[in-house]
This record gives sequence, structure tokens and C-alpha cells, in this order.
Amino acid sequence: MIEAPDLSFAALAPLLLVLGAACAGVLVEAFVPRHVRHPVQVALALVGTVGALVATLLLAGEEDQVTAGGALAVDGAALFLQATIAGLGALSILLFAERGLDPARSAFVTSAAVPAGSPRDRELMVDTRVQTEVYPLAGFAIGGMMLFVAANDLLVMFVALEVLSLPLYLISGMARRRRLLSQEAAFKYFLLGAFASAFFLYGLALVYGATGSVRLSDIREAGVDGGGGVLLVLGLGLLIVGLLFKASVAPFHTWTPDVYQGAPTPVTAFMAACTKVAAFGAILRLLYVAFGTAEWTWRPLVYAVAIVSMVVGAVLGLTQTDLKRMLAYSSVAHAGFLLTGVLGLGAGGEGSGLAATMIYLLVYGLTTVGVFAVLTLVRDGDGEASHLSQWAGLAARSPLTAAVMALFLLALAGIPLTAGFTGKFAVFRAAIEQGAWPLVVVALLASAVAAFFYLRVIVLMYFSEPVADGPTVGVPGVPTTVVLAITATATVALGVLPGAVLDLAGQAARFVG
Amino acid sequence: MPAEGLLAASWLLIALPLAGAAVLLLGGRRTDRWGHLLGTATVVAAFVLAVACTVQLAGLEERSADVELFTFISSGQLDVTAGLLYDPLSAIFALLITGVGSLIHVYSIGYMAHDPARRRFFAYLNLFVAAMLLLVLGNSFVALYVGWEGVGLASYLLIAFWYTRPAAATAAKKAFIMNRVGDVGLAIAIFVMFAQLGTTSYAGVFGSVGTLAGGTITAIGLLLLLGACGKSGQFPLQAWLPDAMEGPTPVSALIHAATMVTAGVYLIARSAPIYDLTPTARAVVLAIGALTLLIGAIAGCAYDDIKKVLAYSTVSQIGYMFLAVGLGPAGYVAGLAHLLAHGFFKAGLFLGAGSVMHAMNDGVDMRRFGALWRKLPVTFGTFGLGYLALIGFPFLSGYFTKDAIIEAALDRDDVWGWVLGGVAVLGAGLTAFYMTRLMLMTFFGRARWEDGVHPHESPSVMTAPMVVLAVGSVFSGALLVSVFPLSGWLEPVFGEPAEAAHVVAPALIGLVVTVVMLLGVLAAWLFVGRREVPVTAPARVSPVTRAARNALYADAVNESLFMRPGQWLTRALVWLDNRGVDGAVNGLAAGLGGTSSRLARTQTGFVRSYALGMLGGAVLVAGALLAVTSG
Amino acid sequence: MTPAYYLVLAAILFTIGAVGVLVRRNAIVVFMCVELMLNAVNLTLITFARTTGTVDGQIMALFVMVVAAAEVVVGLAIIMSIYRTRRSASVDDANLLKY
Amino acid sequence: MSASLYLVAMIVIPAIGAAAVAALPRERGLLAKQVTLGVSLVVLLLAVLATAAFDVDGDRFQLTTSVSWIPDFGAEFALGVDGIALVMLLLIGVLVPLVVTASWHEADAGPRPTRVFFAWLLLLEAMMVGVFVATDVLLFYVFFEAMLVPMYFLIGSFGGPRRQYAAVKFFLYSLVGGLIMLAAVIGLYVVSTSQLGEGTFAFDALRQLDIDPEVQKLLFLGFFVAFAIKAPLVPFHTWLPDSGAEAPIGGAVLLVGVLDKVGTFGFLRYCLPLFPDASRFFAPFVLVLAVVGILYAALLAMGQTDMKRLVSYTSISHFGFIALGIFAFTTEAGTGAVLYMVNHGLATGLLFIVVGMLIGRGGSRQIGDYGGVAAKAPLLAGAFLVAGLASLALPGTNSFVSEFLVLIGSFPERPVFTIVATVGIILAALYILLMYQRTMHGPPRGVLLQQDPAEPLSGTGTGTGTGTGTGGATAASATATATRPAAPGTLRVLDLSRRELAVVAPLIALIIGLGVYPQPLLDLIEPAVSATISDLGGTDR
Repeated sequence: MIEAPDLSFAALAPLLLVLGAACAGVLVEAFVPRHVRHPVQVALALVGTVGALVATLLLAGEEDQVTAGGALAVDGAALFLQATIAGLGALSILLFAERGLDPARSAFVTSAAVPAGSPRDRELMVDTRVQTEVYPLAGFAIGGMMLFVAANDLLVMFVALEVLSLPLYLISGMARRRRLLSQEAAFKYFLLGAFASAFFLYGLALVYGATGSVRLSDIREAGVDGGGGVLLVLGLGLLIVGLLFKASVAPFHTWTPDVYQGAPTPVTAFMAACTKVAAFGAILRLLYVAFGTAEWTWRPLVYAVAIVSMVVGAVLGLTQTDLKRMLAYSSVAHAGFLLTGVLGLGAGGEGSGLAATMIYLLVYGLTTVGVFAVLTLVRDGDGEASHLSQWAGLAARSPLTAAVMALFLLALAGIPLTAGFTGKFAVFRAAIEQGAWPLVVVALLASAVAAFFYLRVIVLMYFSEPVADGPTVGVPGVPTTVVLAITATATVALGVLPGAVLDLAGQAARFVG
Repeated sequence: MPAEGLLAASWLLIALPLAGAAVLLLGGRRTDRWGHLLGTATVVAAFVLAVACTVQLAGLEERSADVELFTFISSGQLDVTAGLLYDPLSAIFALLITGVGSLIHVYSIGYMAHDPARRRFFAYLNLFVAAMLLLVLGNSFVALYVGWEGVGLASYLLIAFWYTRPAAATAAKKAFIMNRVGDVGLAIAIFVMFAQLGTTSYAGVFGSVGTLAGGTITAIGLLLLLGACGKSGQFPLQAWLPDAMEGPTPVSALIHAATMVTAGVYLIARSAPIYDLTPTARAVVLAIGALTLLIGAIAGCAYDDIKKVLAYSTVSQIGYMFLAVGLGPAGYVAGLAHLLAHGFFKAGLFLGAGSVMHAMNDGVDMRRFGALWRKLPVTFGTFGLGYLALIGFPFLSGYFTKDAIIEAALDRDDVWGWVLGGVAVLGAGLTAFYMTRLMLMTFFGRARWEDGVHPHESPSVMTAPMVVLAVGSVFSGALLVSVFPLSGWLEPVFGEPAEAAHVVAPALIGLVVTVVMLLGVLAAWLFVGRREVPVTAPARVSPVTRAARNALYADAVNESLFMRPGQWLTRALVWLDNRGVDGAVNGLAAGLGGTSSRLARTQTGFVRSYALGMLGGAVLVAGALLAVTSG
Repeated sequence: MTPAYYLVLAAILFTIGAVGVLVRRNAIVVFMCVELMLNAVNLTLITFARTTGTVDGQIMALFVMVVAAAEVVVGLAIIMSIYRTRRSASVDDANLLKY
Repeated sequence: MSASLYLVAMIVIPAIGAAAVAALPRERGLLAKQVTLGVSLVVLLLAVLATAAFDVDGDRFQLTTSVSWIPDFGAEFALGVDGIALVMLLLIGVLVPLVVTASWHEADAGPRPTRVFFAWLLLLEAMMVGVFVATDVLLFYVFFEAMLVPMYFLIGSFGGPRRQYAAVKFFLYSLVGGLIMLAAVIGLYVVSTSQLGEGTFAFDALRQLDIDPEVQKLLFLGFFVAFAIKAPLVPFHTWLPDSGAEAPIGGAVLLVGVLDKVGTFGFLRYCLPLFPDASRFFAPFVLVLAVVGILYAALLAMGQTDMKRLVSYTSISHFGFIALGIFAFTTEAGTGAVLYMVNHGLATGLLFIVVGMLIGRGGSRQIGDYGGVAAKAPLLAGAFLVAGLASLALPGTNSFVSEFLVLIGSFPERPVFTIVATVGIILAALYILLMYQRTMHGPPRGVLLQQDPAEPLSGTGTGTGTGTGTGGATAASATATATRPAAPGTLRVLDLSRRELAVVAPLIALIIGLGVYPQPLLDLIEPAVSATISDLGGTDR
């Protein structure tokens, strides 16, 4: 006779909402007639994500708990990150739902199964039928991410990892334009992702072998009384590798540029923003809940990886000519900055590192979604005009677009009075509090280098003369407009008066288990 | 003691010409019609006021009056009050400046009559007078410095008055720069005074200078001397003065003969309490005076440009004054007397030269003059008197003042005394030579005029001042030395004149000097007067002459020592800044770019190489962790 | 016989899989190598389940299988689509995206 | 309006004005100019009112406002002025309206809308005010960095041919400095956390900290590098000639006139009081940089052929004097240095404006393209001369007072450095007079000569009509022989217009007025400076 594990449905509500909506979406695909499918799917997905957001906010008051038989830790950090993911997810869904920009009314291929370039594909090119599987898929991915950051148990973490990854592999291959690139992106992402999760899994196994459990708290106990030794350390190493891959930290970043460039831009936005949040949520939890007491083992490692990531991202970004690719490298650099925040969390979790990292994730996510949203507006014959040269003199043609873009770029560069500065300041402060000032100096120099390529875009948009037959700036439909409005407003608000959100993060910054 | 009555209003001396300058400069073309009259009026008014002030000053028992105006700069320890000191020394200078100034203003009315920019000219002249008066009336070294640079500016503006001529513009710049070199010395001297004594006012400095170490005093003395040399065209900073003749002739008369260039003498005389404590500095003053005296005289012998000759004569005469003030108490009065006399006759000579040029369509080459005495009687007369006064013809002013200097030199009663005295006498001979040469080439001999030149006497507005100055140059010497002895007037400043122990009888000295002078005249007659003066200067001449023509290569030295190296240095630094400093930064940027594109090559696009990278990374991570944990 | 042998074997299998990913060109084979790695992990898990005397490991192995199956579905779909477009399953042909 | 709100208003009003101007329709360029001018005049009025409300013998910081801003970081929106900041506010208040007037037609020619130029100008003014009145270090930093953005766009959008390069260079240089400073700012915060329990950025609180000397050195360097790049001191200077040369005149004036003063202001406000030991430790090195900079930049200025570059280099030389005055650690020198900041803003501002007017007529920045301008444009030449004389610190102009104070104040402490620096005044005379002679003196020649069909000259009409070629010839021959100048009539250049006079006249008046009677400003400045010096000595136990 087995007693049923305790399940606090309240605490699970956000997850259930998102995943439920995703499942419902599958049914919709099956039963709802095609012509109404798109609105229904969008509505469903939004209900799921926004509902989840609201649910997390309602839960914010509750005290932390470990539920689902200890598999899930619903604590402040988890809720904050879940809220972030849900919110950014909702914004991404809106980007998916944009139908005003592409002449064929959608950024996604009508039928992914049809070979690219085949006659049938060419027919479908101009067909205005839209494909709606992306919404449930995205829903599952979001659910996986939210599960990821709440996982209190390596196995759940692994399952969540796969749940979030598999849909991403698929939807990154579903671009309507430039399908070859899109498919290649999906292909690379999938192979490398599987490779990485194999490492994660092997790490899991070793840790299990070393400690006899995969429960984070148990691992910590085992770590405290020095059980495991080599096995435990190796396991830790492999787990970290798996997570750093998802967080696209150098040297595990190699997939990032290719996938970001190839995937449909809304999906890139989704990946760049949400996956980062989820991955770092998991990293924080793993390092501080499971290995918090043995932090002296991994601190030097993270230190080194952070430097490598910042330098590689900043330097490689310098010579990129494709905007999406450039932003990919910038995300690698930002992963490095985030790691400085991770280091800002002292032994036993004191220090402001957790709050700082969460703020940075929120800020970075918003800005990234925004910047990719702008990217979707500037188009030429076949899809987004993402080559830098095409952006020359954009300010003259469309001042507003250029202004918003400039705002996001300045935020990414971390200029004061934008959200980016708040985030940078928070993580650097946390790191210096832990005495990691050399790392911070490196980070600052790296961000100076990175600033150069952000500036280059501004220079092109504002100070260069417009190119002949340049791209057209599409008029965004309601969804994109909403996204841009929200992200831009948030970028400014979080830059000028971040007090409230900082408080929120400060209160939420705690782990259980 | 604080001033009452007119003396309290002595600031008007400066304010009047300054106001004139302001009105003329800001008034613009509106004031063209009467501008010159206003300009002259202000200076004449200043002269009247100066006379009145001096009279009142003579009445006071301890002849000195302070005029506190306002706090100029006050911060921390430093407290500079803008104030005037009206004492016998500043009084004689005020009289000289305003008096000669007035005459030259009047003269200029005629001389500049046809110049479209006459108003501007008078504005600058007024500006000069104001600055010069500030220089001599100021009651602190800072005030002096302000006036010092002010006259520098005025001189710059006036030399470059005809700025469309590159020569004029360049000469003006040269004058300003070389003066600035001197000013640095003056400025640092002031810094030292403040650092050591905490004050810059004459009273404060002279009151406590005795407390300083000898070395410091000497340093101050030498720094002040550097300033004096710059302003007075003394060695090694003499090269700018002859070039300054590019300015209109009245300017040469007022600024570069009578007043501004004597500011150095004023500075040293004013700083007597300092120099009295430092024989070393004083010895340097003597050396410079003697050396410049000769340089000027020698160069004067070779030039054919009438104004250049007079300019070098000025250099040489100021050399006399330096020599005099370098002698200390014995020489101050003599030097100042010579200064005043020189103010008269040299101004007169320049105005005469101006009148000649006026007659000769602005030609300055004496080889194209000759036989002008009949055409320009008044000019010839006044010029001749000035000439006699300058060469020290018995019982004209130069005779008295120059002899007094030589006496003072000999009265040292040591080897140096004899050397200096000898130099002075030799200088007198040279002076006689080049001035006689000038006279002969200009007024006598055959007319060698260029075609289309029809000499005519200048208008009376020009000749009148010349007459006045001529009279002054005849009598001033006698007046200053014997009738109203300057020594008595200046007693409050330099103290009781020591009873001179006449090593050599003054009469004998007078005789010797006169003989030497006559020899000079004779030589000039032999070289120039007897023969026909070639219209173009003979090319094949003795090295001495060539050296003299090049003013003993002063410009060459400056050029090779300062200008050229400076230009090289500048070019080198420009290169360094662009290639080196800026290049380093741009190089860094380029380096980053190169690294970037090279690193980008590792992003091959092949999944398998990515996987390899990840595997390598994983191995590194695991290895690192193991390394850390295993110690 | 001690569990060490199983662990070593699993480690060897894992390495073989990893190396396979690096050396093989055919996408299917590369994917199989990944599966091999997963199964090596399964072996490890089960071994540890024995050593620790719990069943967790075996349950986890089941989880892994399920996940692997899901991965196969997704993976094959992607590989198929790209194969049908390019008429080639070589991983090296897909390198339009680089630098 | 209560006095304490003056400062807030001085930030808010121009900011709002900027938004308003930016929101105007494209064709309302004139209205944009008028609004900008009006707003900047309001700011000037506020600055004057603030000065009136300032009590010289009162507390160190007055007109203070403080609102909690980011409690989580312990940052406050705290404003306040001491004498130093106050005179800088006055400088801003005076310069901006003049710059607006001087740039009246600056943006009309270009492809970009006029209103944008003036909107950026106003935003820049708001940021500049903020940076001087902030008494919270984080707030200061925020303004310090945010200030870059408007200037970046001013240079990049309205600058000269190489504006892109210049803009990016300007931005990156300042950004690098700022980021290094950010590390120090955070470090300071952490120190305050450890000493005061909870972290703060309040300047007065931070001044009380007793920081370990070694830490001080690190933090000092963090701040110093940022300020040395801004100021700029050699060898961090190479961005300025490019920016100064490429920026539009208005931008250039505010760049060297005010923006760069933030560097020297920072030395005085932050480096010295917060890190006294480190300041004393590093003073010799800074002084070497300063003195080397004076001579080095002066020589470089002589080597320039581009007038705007030349003026930029002269500024670098002058910043050397300011740094010398600050790091001599005497009240006289410090007061002189602050006064120098103001005077340099006026003098170099005028120089830039006049050079800009000349360039506006000739269309070229090369000195060699001009000559004999004085003959046709006496007012322009006169203004140029006054500006130049002020720049070479001639007595009677304001710069003399400050330079004299700096030198005489530094001499007792640092005689050798001072003597070397004093040599700089010769070089100053050289570079100014060389430029003046080449452009204004000599026979008429260059792009303004009529016979070469120069491109249509912006804002200028045509000179006198006939026989120009022969005129030039006669002029040349005349200069060869006669000693009277030939009537120069061969340049086509109009003298200053009424608008231009309205710009130049106030500056000249200020230059001469402050040259004769500087005491009022000195009275404002001195208490703050001596307080700073005592901070420096106060911790000397």
C-alpha cells in the first residue's frame, strides 16, 4: 500500500495552467476547423501563459514549500523566475501570432513536412493558410521551462530539460522563409542538444551513484559529510556542462549563433529570452541548493567560464554582419555577465547575487524580446532584412523604429537610465560584495567592447545615408505593437525607477530544500 | 601715505586714454571724423593732470602717494589690490609718457591723415598710453605685470597696424613672443616673491626683501632682469626691436624709442631695493648693458634703412641706461636722466625720419635720399639738433647725461669701472659714426631720389611737435643734471645721492668723450661724406660689415637655436600623437577586430566540430573540478 | 563480480558514443551514437541502483527510455525533413550557417 | 518656487523642453529654435536665482533636495550645490543660449530635421546640469554616462565629414572611462556597506568614510581614469581633437566648454575629498601628466592645420593648467582652477564660435585656406583677437586671473612643475598668434578670394564686385614695394551679422569684465575649495 505523494495544486497551478493549455491546444489541432484554429490557439496559449503569470503573482505571498513528493520546490526564486518565463513566453506568443508583417500572413511554414524548394513548397509559400502547431509546442516548452526552474530533483530537472528542448528543436525549424537555414538550425540544435543532455544525464547518474539520491537536499547533505568524492565532483561537472549548454555559455555556445540566425525570428526571441531564464534558474538552484556548501569546488570554474564567455561573446560580436548572429554573440557575452551575478551569491546563499541575477534575467529577457521584435519589422523580398548593411539610414526612413531599436541597443550596452544598467549594476555589485572585483573589471571592459557593436548599429541607422532599394519597414499589427510597447516601456521604467521590482526580487530571492 | 586731492584722482591718468580707446574701438566708423581729435585730447588731458599731480606731489613732504582702488584678486593668502603709487619715479615717467605721447599724437594727426584706418590707429595709441601708465603707476608687481603685457599688446597691434603686409604681421608676432619670453621671467619672479614673502605689492616686497636668503634675492633679480631685457630689447632678446620698425613711424617714436622700451630700465630702477642686495644680479645687468650697447652701435653702422639705424641706436642707448642702473645708487639717477633726454631726442629723430619718409613717398632707404636739407629745412633743423644731442655734442642733453653715466662707471674705481667706462666711451664714438653717416646720407651729398619723388616739407601739425622735441633735446640734459637736479627729485626713491668721489675729473671725461665723438664724426665723413654713395649697397664688403649688416647674426642664432628645433619638435610630436598615442588606441581596436575574425573561423558551421568543442569543454570542466577538489 | 566492471563498461560505452558523434558523418548514425550514450547512462543507473540497494535507479532508467523515445521521434522528424530537402543525411553538408 | 526647487527645475525644464521640441512637426523648425532659446534663457534665469539664493557663508551644500530613488541600492535623487557647482551652472546657463543663437542655422543645411538638433541640445543641457548638482554618487554616475548620449547624437548626426568615427570614438572613450569608474563606484558602495552597516551613495556620508589606503588607491584610480579621459589629460586625450573638429560648433563649444569640465570637477569633488591619502600619493604622477600635457598639447596645437583641431589642442593644454591647480592642493591654486574652468568655457567657447563663423563663411577648416580676413571683416577679426588673447591669458582678460592664480598658488607647493608650466604661456602666445596671423593678417587670399568660385557660402552675401583679379595683383605688388597697404577689397566675406554680434558681444563683455573684476566669482568659489582642501588635510592624521 503506497501513500499518495502530497500534491499542492495551488503551488502547481502555474505549471498546470500552461501545460493544460498546451494539451488543449493539441486537441484543438485535432478537432477545431482550420479557419478558426489560429485565433483559438493564440487565445489558448495566451490564457495559459498569462494565467500562469497571474497565478505566480498570486502565489507570491505564500511561504515556500516543497511539494509533489519533494520533486518540486515552489519558493520565491522559483515563482519569480516562473513569472518571468510566463510573461516573456506570453510576449513571444504574441510575436508568433503576428500576421500583419509577412505577406503570407505568418512567420511559420505552412507544412514543415514539405521539402523546401519543392513545387508544393512554392505553392504554399504564397498560401495564406497558417500553421498553428507552434502554439501548443511553445506552450510545452514554456511549461518545461517553468518546471525546470522549480525542479527540486535532478530527474525532474532532466525531464523538464527535455520537455523544454524538444519543442524548441522543432519550432526552430519551421521558418517560412529561408527554410534551408531554418532546418539546418533545427538539425544542429537537436544533435548538439541531445549530445549535451546525454552529458547531463551521465552526470545525474554519477551523482546518484555518489550520494544514493537525486534529491537536491540529499545531495547537499551528502556533500557536507564529504560523501562521494570523485564521483560526485565528476557528476557535478557533467551536470554543469549540460546546463551551461542551455545557457549558451562559452565554450558550450557554439550552437547559439547558428540557431539564432536560422530560426524564425519570433522563435529566436523566445529562445533567447526564456531559455536563458530557465537555464540560469536551474544553474542557480543546482549550484546553491545541491552544491551550495561545496561552492569552493565550483567557484573557480564558474569564474573562468564567465571570463571566457564574456570575452568570446564580446570579441566575436565585433565582426558580425548579420544582426541576429550579432545578437547571438551578445547573448553569449550576457551569459558571462549573468555568471558574475551567480558568483555574487555567497556560501549558503547570502549576498545579493540571487536577486541580482533574477533582475538581470528579467531585464535581459525583456530587452531581447523587444530587440528581436524590432527585427521582425524590417523586411525585404525574402523575410527579415537582418544584414547590417540593410539598416543603413533607417532613422531617416522610419524614425520611430530606429528610436526603439536604439533604446534596446543602449539597454543591452548597459547605458544608465535604461533597464540594462540596472541589471548590470545589480550583478556587478553582488560580485564585488563577494570580492570578485577583478572579474567585474573584466566584465566592464568586455561590456565596453560589446558596446562597440551595439553602437555600430546605431551609427548605421542614424549617421549613415540610406541605401538604395533598402528594406521596407513593415507596419506592425496589434500583437507586435503590444510587445514593443510593453518591452520599451519596461526598458525605460526599469532603468529610471527600478525600485519596486528590485524590492520584489529581493524578497523573492530565496531557495528551499 | 594715502593720496588726497588731485593725486586721489590720478587713476584718471589711466582711465582717460583707456576711455578714449574704448570709444574709438566700439564707436566704429561713426567716430572716424573726430576720432583722432578725441584720441589726442585724452592724452593731452592726461598730461595736464600728470603735471598737476606732480606739482601737488612736490608739495608733499615725503613725496609719495598711494591710491587704493579695489580688490583685484583675493584668495587664500594671496591678496592683490588694484592700486596706484604716485612717487617721484612714477611721476617722471608719467610726465614723459603723457608729454611725449601728446606730441606724437599731434604729429600723428598729420602723419596718418591719409590712412583710412586712422581712427583705429589712435585707439591703439590711447590703449598703449593707458597700459604704459598702468605699468609705471601700479603699486604692485602684479599691476606692473598687467601693464607690462598691456603695452606688449598695444605694441603688437601697432606694429601690425598695416597687417596686410606679411612683414609687419610677422614683426608684430615676433615682438610679442620675445616679450612673452621676458614676461615668463617676470611672472616667475612674482611667484617667488609671493611664495617667500606672501605679498606682491612694492611696499610689502621692499619692506621685507631683506629677510630673504641671498640666493633667492639674486634669483628674483635675474628673473626681473629677464623681463626687463625682453621689454627693452636688450641682449639676448634684442632682435625684435629693429623689426618693430615695420610699424608706422609715430609708433616707433613713442613706443620703440621714448617710452615702452625703457620700461625695463624703470623695472630695474623701481626694484632698486632688491638689486641693492644682490651684487651678482647687478653685475649681470652691467654686463648686459655694456654688451647691448656695443651690439646696437655696431649694427647701427651698417644699415641703410633709416629707421633700422635709429632702432639700433635705441638698442644701444638703452644699453647705456642698463649700464647706468646696473651701477647701483651711483647710476640710477644718471640712467634715468639719460632715459628722459633720450625720450626727447630719439622721439624727435624718429619724427624727423617720419617726416623724411613722408617727403620721400615712404621710402626708407638712405641710399635713395641725399641733399634733403634744402628741401626740408625744418625737418633738417630739428633732426640736426636731435642728432647733436644724441652724439653728445657738448652742452646738449646727450652730452650731460652720457657723461654722467661714464663718470658713474669710472667712479667704481676698479678694473671693471675702467672697462665699462671704456666701453661707454667707445660706444659714444660709434654712435657719432653711425649718426653722422645717417645725416650725411640723408641730408647732404647728391640727390639720389627715385623717379617721381618730389620732397616737400611736412605740414605744421607734424613739424610743431618736432620743434618742441628738438628744444627739449637741446636743454633737457642741462636742466636734469644741473638746473633742477634729478637726483634731488628722486631722493625719496633712491635716497641721498652719495657724494661722488671723482676718480677722474668730469671736465677731463667731457673732453675725452668729445674727442672720441669728433673722431667718430671724422671717420664717418671719411667713409661716407667724401665719396659718392652708391645707390645699391656694395656686395663685396669686409666680414665685419657683413656681420654688422646681419646685426651680429642675432636672428640667425634665434632661428637655428629655437625656431628650427621647435618646428622639428612640433612635427615630431604631431607624428607621435597621430601614430603613437592615437595609433595605439586604433591599433588596439584593429587588433580586437583581427582577433574577432580569426576566432570566428573556429565557428566552422560543422556540427561535429561543435560537438568536439563541447566534449573538450566538458573534459576541461571535469578536469578543472577534479584538480580543485584534489588539492 | 563487482559493480565496478559495469561502471567501467558503461563509461566505455559512453565514450564510444561520444567519439562516434564526433567521427561519423551520417546523421542517423550520429543520432544512434547519442542513443548509445543514453543507454550507457542507463547501465550506470541500474548498476548504482544495485549498489545502493534502491529502485530509484531503475525507475530513472525507465524515464530515460521514455525520454529517449520522445527524442527519437523529434530527431527523426528533423533529420527526415532536412534529408528530403537536401537528399543527403551527411551532417557535414549542413553548414550554411557559420562564422 | 522655493529655492530648493531651482535645481530640480533646471533639470526638468530643459528635459521637458527637449521632448516638446522633438515632438514638433518637421516643418516648424523656426518654432523649435525659439522654444529652445526660450527654455535655455529660463535655465539661465534659474541659475541666477540659485546664485542669489546661495549663501556664501552657509553650509557646504545648499538648495538641497533629496528623494529616495532606488532604496535597494541605497541611492537617492539628491541634489545640491556648492560654490564650485554653482559657477558651473552659471556657465551652462550663459553658454547654452549663446550656443543656440550661434547654431541658429547650423542644422538647416543638413539632411536631418532642425528640431532634432535643438532637442538634443536641450537634453544635453539637462544632463549637464544634473551632473553638476548631483550629490549622490550613483546619480552623478548616471548623469555622467547619460550625458554621452545627446552629445553622441549631436556629433554623429550634425558633425563634419568624419563624424561617425569621431562620435564612436568619443562615446567609447568616455564609456570605457565610465565603466571603470562604475567599478569604483560600486566598490565605494561596498566599503560604505561594511563601515556604515547599510550601503549609501550620499556624498556627505561617503566623505566621512575612513578607507584603507590601499583600497583608496584602487578606487581613486577608478575615478581618476574616467575623469582623466573626460578632462582630458594626456595621454587620454586623442578623442578630443577628433570630436572637437567634427562636432558642430554648438556641440564643440559645450563639449570643451562644459562637458570636459566634468572631469576636472570630478577631480575636485570626488577624487580629493573621498580618497585623500590616494590623492596625495598620486599627486606627483598627476602633476607630471598635467605639466607634460600643457607643453605637449601646446606644441601639437602649433602643428595643426585644422582650426578646430587646433582649438581642441589648446583646450587640452589648458586642462593641464586646471589639473595642475587642483593637484597642487592649495586654496589659491584650487580656486584658480575652478575659475579657470569657467573662464576657459567662456574664452574657448568664444574662440570656437568665432572659428565656426569663419568656417561658415569659407566652408573650410584649414588655416591655409584663409588670409587677410581682418581687412574685410574687422568685427570678426576683433572678436577672434579677443578670444585668442583670452586664450593666451593676457592680463585684462578673465583667463589671466585664473591662470595667474593657478600658477602663483601652485608655486609654493610645486615650484618645479609651476616653472615648467609657466613656459607654456610662451607657447600659448605662439599658437594663437600664428593662427591669427595666418587667417586674419597678410594679403587677402584663400577660399574667400573672389576669383576662385568658392562653393556658395552659408549665411554670407557677396563682397564688392569688380576687377578682383587685378585688385589681387595690385595688392600683391603694393605689399612688395610701398609701406602703406593696398586697399584690400578682394575678399567676398560679410562681417558679423546682428545675430552673430548678439552671440559674440556678451562673451566679450564677460571675458573683459571678469578679467578686471573677478572677485565676486572668487568669493563664491573659495569656501568650497578650501573646504575640499581641508577634507584633504583633515584626514591627514
